[in-house]
Amino acid sequence: MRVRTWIEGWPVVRQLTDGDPLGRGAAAKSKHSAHLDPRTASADKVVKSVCPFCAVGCGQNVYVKNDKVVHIEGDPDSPVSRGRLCPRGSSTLQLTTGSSREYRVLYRRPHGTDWEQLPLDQAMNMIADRMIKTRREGWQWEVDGKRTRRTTGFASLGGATLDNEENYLIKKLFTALGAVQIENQARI
Amino acid sequence: MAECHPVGFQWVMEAKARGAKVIHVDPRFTRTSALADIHVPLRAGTDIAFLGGIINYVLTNDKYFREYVVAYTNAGTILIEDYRDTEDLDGVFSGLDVDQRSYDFHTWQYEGMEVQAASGHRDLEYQDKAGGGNGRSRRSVHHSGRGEAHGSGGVAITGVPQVDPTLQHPRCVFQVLKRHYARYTPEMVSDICGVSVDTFLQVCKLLAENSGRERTSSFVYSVGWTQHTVGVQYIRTAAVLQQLLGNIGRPGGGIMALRGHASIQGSTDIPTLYNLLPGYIPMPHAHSNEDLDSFIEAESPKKGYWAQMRAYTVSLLKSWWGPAATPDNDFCFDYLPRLTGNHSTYETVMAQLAGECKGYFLLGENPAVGSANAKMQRLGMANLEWLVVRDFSLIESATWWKDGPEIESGELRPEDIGTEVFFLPAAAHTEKDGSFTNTQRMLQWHHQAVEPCGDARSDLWFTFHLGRKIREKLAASTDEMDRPILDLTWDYPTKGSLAEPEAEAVLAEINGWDAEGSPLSSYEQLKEDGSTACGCWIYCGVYSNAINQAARRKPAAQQDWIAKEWGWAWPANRRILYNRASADPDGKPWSARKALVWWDEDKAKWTGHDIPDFTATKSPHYRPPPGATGAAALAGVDPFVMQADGKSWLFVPAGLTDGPLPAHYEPQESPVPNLLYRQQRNPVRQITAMVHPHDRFEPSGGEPGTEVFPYVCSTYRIAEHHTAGGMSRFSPYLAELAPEFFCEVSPELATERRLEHAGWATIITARAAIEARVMVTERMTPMTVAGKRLHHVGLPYHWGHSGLATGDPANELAHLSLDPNVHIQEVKVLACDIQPGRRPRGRARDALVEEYQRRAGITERTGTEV
Amino acid sequence: MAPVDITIGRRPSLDGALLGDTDPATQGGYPDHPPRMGFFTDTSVCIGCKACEVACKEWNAIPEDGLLFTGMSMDNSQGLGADTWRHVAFIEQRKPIAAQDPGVAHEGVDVTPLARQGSGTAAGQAAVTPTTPGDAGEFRWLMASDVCKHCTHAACLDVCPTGSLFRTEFGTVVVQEDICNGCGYCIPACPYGVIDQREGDGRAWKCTLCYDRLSVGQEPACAKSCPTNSIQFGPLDELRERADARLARLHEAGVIDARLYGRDPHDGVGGDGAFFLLLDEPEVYGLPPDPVVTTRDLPSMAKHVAAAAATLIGGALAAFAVGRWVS
Amino acid sequence: MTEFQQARRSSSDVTKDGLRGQRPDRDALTGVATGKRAKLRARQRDGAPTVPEVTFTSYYNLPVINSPVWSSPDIPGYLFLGGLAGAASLLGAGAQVTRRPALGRVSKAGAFAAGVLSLVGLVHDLGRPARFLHMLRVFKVTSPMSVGSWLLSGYVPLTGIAAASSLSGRAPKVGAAATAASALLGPAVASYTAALISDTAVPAWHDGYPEMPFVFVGSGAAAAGGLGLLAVPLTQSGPARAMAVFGVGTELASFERMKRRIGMTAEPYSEGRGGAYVRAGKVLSLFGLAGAVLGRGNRVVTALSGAALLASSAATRWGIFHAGVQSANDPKYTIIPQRERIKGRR
Repeated sequence: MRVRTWIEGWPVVRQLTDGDPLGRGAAAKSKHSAHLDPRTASADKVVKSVCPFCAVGCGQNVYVKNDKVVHIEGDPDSPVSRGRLCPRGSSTLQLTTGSSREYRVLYRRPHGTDWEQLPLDQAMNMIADRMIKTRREGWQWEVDGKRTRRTTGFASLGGATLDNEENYLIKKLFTALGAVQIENQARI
Repeated sequence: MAECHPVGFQWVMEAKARGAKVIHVDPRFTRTSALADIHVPLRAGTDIAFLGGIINYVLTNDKYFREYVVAYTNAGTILIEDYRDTEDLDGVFSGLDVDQRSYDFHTWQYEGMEVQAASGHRDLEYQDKAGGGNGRSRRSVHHSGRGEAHGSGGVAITGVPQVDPTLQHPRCVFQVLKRHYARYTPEMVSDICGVSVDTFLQVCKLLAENSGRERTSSFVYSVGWTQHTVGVQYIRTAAVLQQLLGNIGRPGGGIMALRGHASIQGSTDIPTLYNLLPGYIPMPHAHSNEDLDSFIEAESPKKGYWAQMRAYTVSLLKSWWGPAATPDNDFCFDYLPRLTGNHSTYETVMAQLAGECKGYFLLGENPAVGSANAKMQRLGMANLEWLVVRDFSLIESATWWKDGPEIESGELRPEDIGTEVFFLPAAAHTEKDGSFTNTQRMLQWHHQAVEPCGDARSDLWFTFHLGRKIREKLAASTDEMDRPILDLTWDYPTKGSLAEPEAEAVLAEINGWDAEGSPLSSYEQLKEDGSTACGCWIYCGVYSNAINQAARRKPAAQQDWIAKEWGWAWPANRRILYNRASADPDGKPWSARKALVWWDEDKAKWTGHDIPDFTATKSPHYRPPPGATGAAALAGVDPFVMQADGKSWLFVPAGLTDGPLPAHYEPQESPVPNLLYRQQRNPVRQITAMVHPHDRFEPSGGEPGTEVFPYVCSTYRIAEHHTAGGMSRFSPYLAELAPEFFCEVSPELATERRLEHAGWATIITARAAIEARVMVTERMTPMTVAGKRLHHVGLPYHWGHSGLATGDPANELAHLSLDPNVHIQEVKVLACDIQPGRRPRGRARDALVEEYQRRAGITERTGTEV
Repeated sequence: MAPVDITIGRRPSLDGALLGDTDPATQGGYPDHPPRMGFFTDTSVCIGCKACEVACKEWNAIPEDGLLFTGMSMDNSQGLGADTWRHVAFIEQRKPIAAQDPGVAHEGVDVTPLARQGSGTAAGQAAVTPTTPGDAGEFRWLMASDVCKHCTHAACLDVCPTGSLFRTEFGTVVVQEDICNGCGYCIPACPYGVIDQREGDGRAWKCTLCYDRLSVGQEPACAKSCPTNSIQFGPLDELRERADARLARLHEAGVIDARLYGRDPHDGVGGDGAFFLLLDEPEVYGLPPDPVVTTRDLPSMAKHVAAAAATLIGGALAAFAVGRWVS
Repeated sequence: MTEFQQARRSSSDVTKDGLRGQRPDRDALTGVATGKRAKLRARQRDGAPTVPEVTFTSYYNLPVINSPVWSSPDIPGYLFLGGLAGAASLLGAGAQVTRRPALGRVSKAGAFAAGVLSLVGLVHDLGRPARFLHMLRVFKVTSPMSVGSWLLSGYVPLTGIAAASSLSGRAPKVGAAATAASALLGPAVASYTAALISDTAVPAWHDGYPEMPFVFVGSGAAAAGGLGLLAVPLTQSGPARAMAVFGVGTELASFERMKRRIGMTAEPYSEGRGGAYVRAGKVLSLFGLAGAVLGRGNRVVTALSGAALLASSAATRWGIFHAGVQSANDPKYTIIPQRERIKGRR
């Protein structure tokens, strides 16, 4: 039975039986080609998204399979982009899943010459401690006799690549801590 | 646009397919030029002269849209007698205080009225209104600039303006404008900009022909206009022109900013900016005993939608401090830290160098490559106690202590750098929920697709949990200093194994709710009494009916071209701002082929394709009763509802730090003298705070030493990369498309300096020397400026020492002379020299720069003149 | 075992197997097949953004193709190959498009000695990004996205000894990665220089016209990304009609240089499944001006081989005939 | 304003009822809609579009076609050994018929060894050698390599049987049948490789396709004759000597004819590495020919001339191989002949 299947499947035989005597088409089709499964079709779900590069705001469809992003391409429904993406937008899969991404917290101690690893929670605690300390050191109740109620001990830069919700929390938290030097790319 | 916003450019092509003519004005011939009908290469830094020339053409040839100008602009408004124009004072306006490098705008007022600064600047008048204050505090307010506050308009006027509808009064804005631009003749434009008179007139004709009642033209700009010491005035010049041509608020009109980051608009609306609170409410300045009432009194106008500023501010304070914010404690207004001048990112660098600022967060930003004078950025970071970098990859701003240019040169050793560096991997947009606000003010929600891997977390997670930890650590504190953080509402629901905060809960807070906790649907519902909370008043409505409006995705094919049901645009989902102006004063479309919104007499309301940016039931014939305030104070013919007079402003009586009308000034560094005025540069450009040994300026405009830096260089982007490269140089598919830093020069310049195509060149300014591969191309064209040959050196700025595609950052060359309104650096024009071959290594690199400084006779005073 | 069916009626005609206008899918043994699909790349609206290059690589997971600054205008990928299936060419020329005002002025410099063969000068030998000589003040920047042509008569497919290259039901030509043994024959056979061997992998690779996507009714990744619709995907018949109309419109508008390339079903390869609207001679873009499928000459080659074999036999017979005298 | 321009003025309206006339054309017309230069172009629009004549140009002087990835010595060796084997099979069969056992042994063993080695070369050159058997997946008449693979898969075992029988003296009937069969296939083996390289877009190879099989069989005959002269005693090497003379003559004549006919695409056969090999092959073959003819009575001279002929055949194949690569790498060999062809059709 197997031999027969094998022989019938042999493209040379198929050349004779399948109407492709020159062996350039149907007869030469391989198993792989017969069972192509594009990941846009086989994805478990398609998640609606927005391109993270520039501010045009092109729509993206994010294809997910087995809890992994397997492909990202333009969302044809978008009135902004009509499914199209530029080279940067087209590289979003590589941006989000590529090998250049770091997934570990890295720490460089003062005067250190290389990175060390640090557990995330420990890093968060260390950062919180430093913020409290620096904030206090740079605290100014008054400047030139006028109430300022602020700290100039720490600053932040960034936000143009972040979500509105993230910017909101950053501004809210840092302002409540008395920081004024909160800036982002919009100024640059 | 085809370079940096290719997908947006499809609409330019669409317009072209319908017969639009595309004019591209840019020093270099780009991908956009390749498809434009006319490419006009002009000298970098001369756009005001070019646009001013068109204004002059429009005025002298009566090409303006008279009905529009008379009805909707302040053209007829009469100015006080004290006003002196650049015509009278050879390049400066009245009110210039040379010692303080600032203008007093009291002489720029309307006759018989008191005009207050636009929202960002009203504090300047605090002394006048709330009493007290001294010169010093006033200066600090002034220097803070805060031009972003114009993002939502806003101005305060009291009294009734005197208007001459015939536009004949010698002191009316129209006549002042005419006189101001009279000297911007085609010949003068040609001399300054290096554009032939023919080409210039062709542009004038095309633009004028394609504007008016039946036709509209649109302007598109990017940072090519903003990154100048007169950046705000560049855009102002375009605004003046578009008002004259009747191209604002109408379909096919407008001035479009193409912004470079996914949510850079959002990060201005909900600002991670020092001088703003959400919704363009200004951050308060330090004054004696200032309370909420005097803040509102000083900042808020009485007419237009900004009149409700108290409601917006109180609602914001309620959303931040919740129950702790009560009428008795001024809704915790005192919890807001106070400004004492300019605290912009470049001042922060100076504060780092001075040892005042010791901690620094970099949240998806790469200043070691992307900010002006990148070396100063790195030296600032090297003087910190701690630095937190959150990004996808190990960008230059995370690794400068290890392999940065100063390490390479031996100027710094890692062992000597005390900065403690935390690198925290960030989550991608596919790994978190949230909204981006695009360049059209439209919020679009992106849904989380997967959980982030490893230690990668969203910035929402980072900020929330950081705040949570700080609050825990300070929980026992009774220190008054800690009240704001302990009283803060900080109890967002979280989800999943990572305890990710619910982004939609944050969006709901931004949107706001009433006393019962129900989502609000419009900022008109906001109250002054503390019964409503709203995190950003202009975003109010994005969560109306508890529905995430930003997540709406009705396919484009199932709705009209306005696509109102895709995402949500502020304010109130209006897609074209001030669209009342698309109809004539009677409420009828100016033209049957330019109908956007119009007054429906039968239904007695405004209707149309877009959501009217106007009170829906206010008839065109409505006239405000005396003493009316707020929106009711605007008439049915006042389309510019955020303005206190409902008019668009050809002349800006208050709100800009550097003049009521745009005037051409040469850049901070220019080989060319100002041909229009004796005043070489913007007299109030922001410079003094930045004088530093690593930030020397070059001589300009024929001063001795100018010839040492004979070329103009300009930094820009190309299609293959994204900004400072953190999101593109680490991707192989993008890196291979533009693998190395290169400079673009004309064949003429290559011959003059013996530059070899595909070889190396060294570019030198008073700050730095960098090397680049050479692209000799006819796309770079020499120009004749003031009778002399002038060459540009084109510098895409994407590269740094990390990633797959590497090269020197062009921003090493830049200085820190800033626009006084918004503190943006002038990286679009610098004067430089270029020499064949690679740059020296190690200490010799600095020696080369010092040699140039010596030859040009540069001191700490050079270039700092008013 | 079922009887082997070699019914003549199911066989496609052998006429047109090697040349001429024909329906390749029928030739390939698909009696009922969808319409032939292809690309029409209209270079007159290409903005050279390279979205197609990146989208193609993302979808097909193609390796990076080298980090080299070439000096060839904005082209750093140089051409099609195993790791570049869409390639955007950039050509700077002293030629007008039509009435465009390019604004450049290089009156003082004669570029002819700088660029000896015009745009054909190797970038490394040129003193300027190679420019086609012409009038001072004229300038245009051509950009064009090149791709596999999916020829009606595809030499790569004809010469492939393993059947790795095959004709799909859409009339496209695809390499099957599970079959290719890297013999390399297809590579010099292609008259366009499209297919190539991947280093470290050994197999030959090229554009599949996203066969996998087509099979579920999706358009190819490059066409989907293209911001300005320069890359158009669809049934070839429709594309040809559209291209003809477009050409007429451009000619009417004074773009006299516009021409279609690969559109003609009677050309040397029987017409391309992926054809182009160009604004200059094909070779300016790196395309052969008159490509011919090499197997067009195969019958003649076979005859010559047979004659030579016969000659050899004759020679051998003669050798033995005279052999007894010459030893 | 020209009529055309008027027609091109924006026709898209935003009316109260919505957009109207928004797509007069599918795509934008680029570079046509301005005023200043429209007249200049309008003149050129009269009459049918004309395309100006061009001189040779290319895309940055990059090759149009991709160069063969075949490597040396695998593929030139394969060409050489295939020719040697095919012609040697004929000598072997002739030797069998004319009872020249020494010539038979050498030729049959030579054919087998060359056949096997040529297969080794072919397989070694594959990007995925483990997939050699895929060659027999289909039988494609349009692919000389497919036909050749099937041919070699029949031919090489036959030469093996013939050689084994001849060397061992066993199973003479089977050996004779195998000898006859391999002699029938031999000429095809010696000549198909010409079609193999000619059936490409490589200008120097493709353009030479009519003469290439003759060059190849000539070269093969010279090599097989050379092998006989090298390894067979004088008494039995007569046919080999004649074969060598025939081979050299055929090869040189065909080669000359080819070069003269194809014109500029023949340049690589005289230039660079390819040219050097071809010249070496020519010198060696003339040397071999002289030795074969003049050194008839001398075993040493005969052997030397045999070796020279073998070397000349190899050198010629190496030369043809490299010349092909050279012609592929220079765009002018692709573009200029095609341009000429277009001109000829006008």
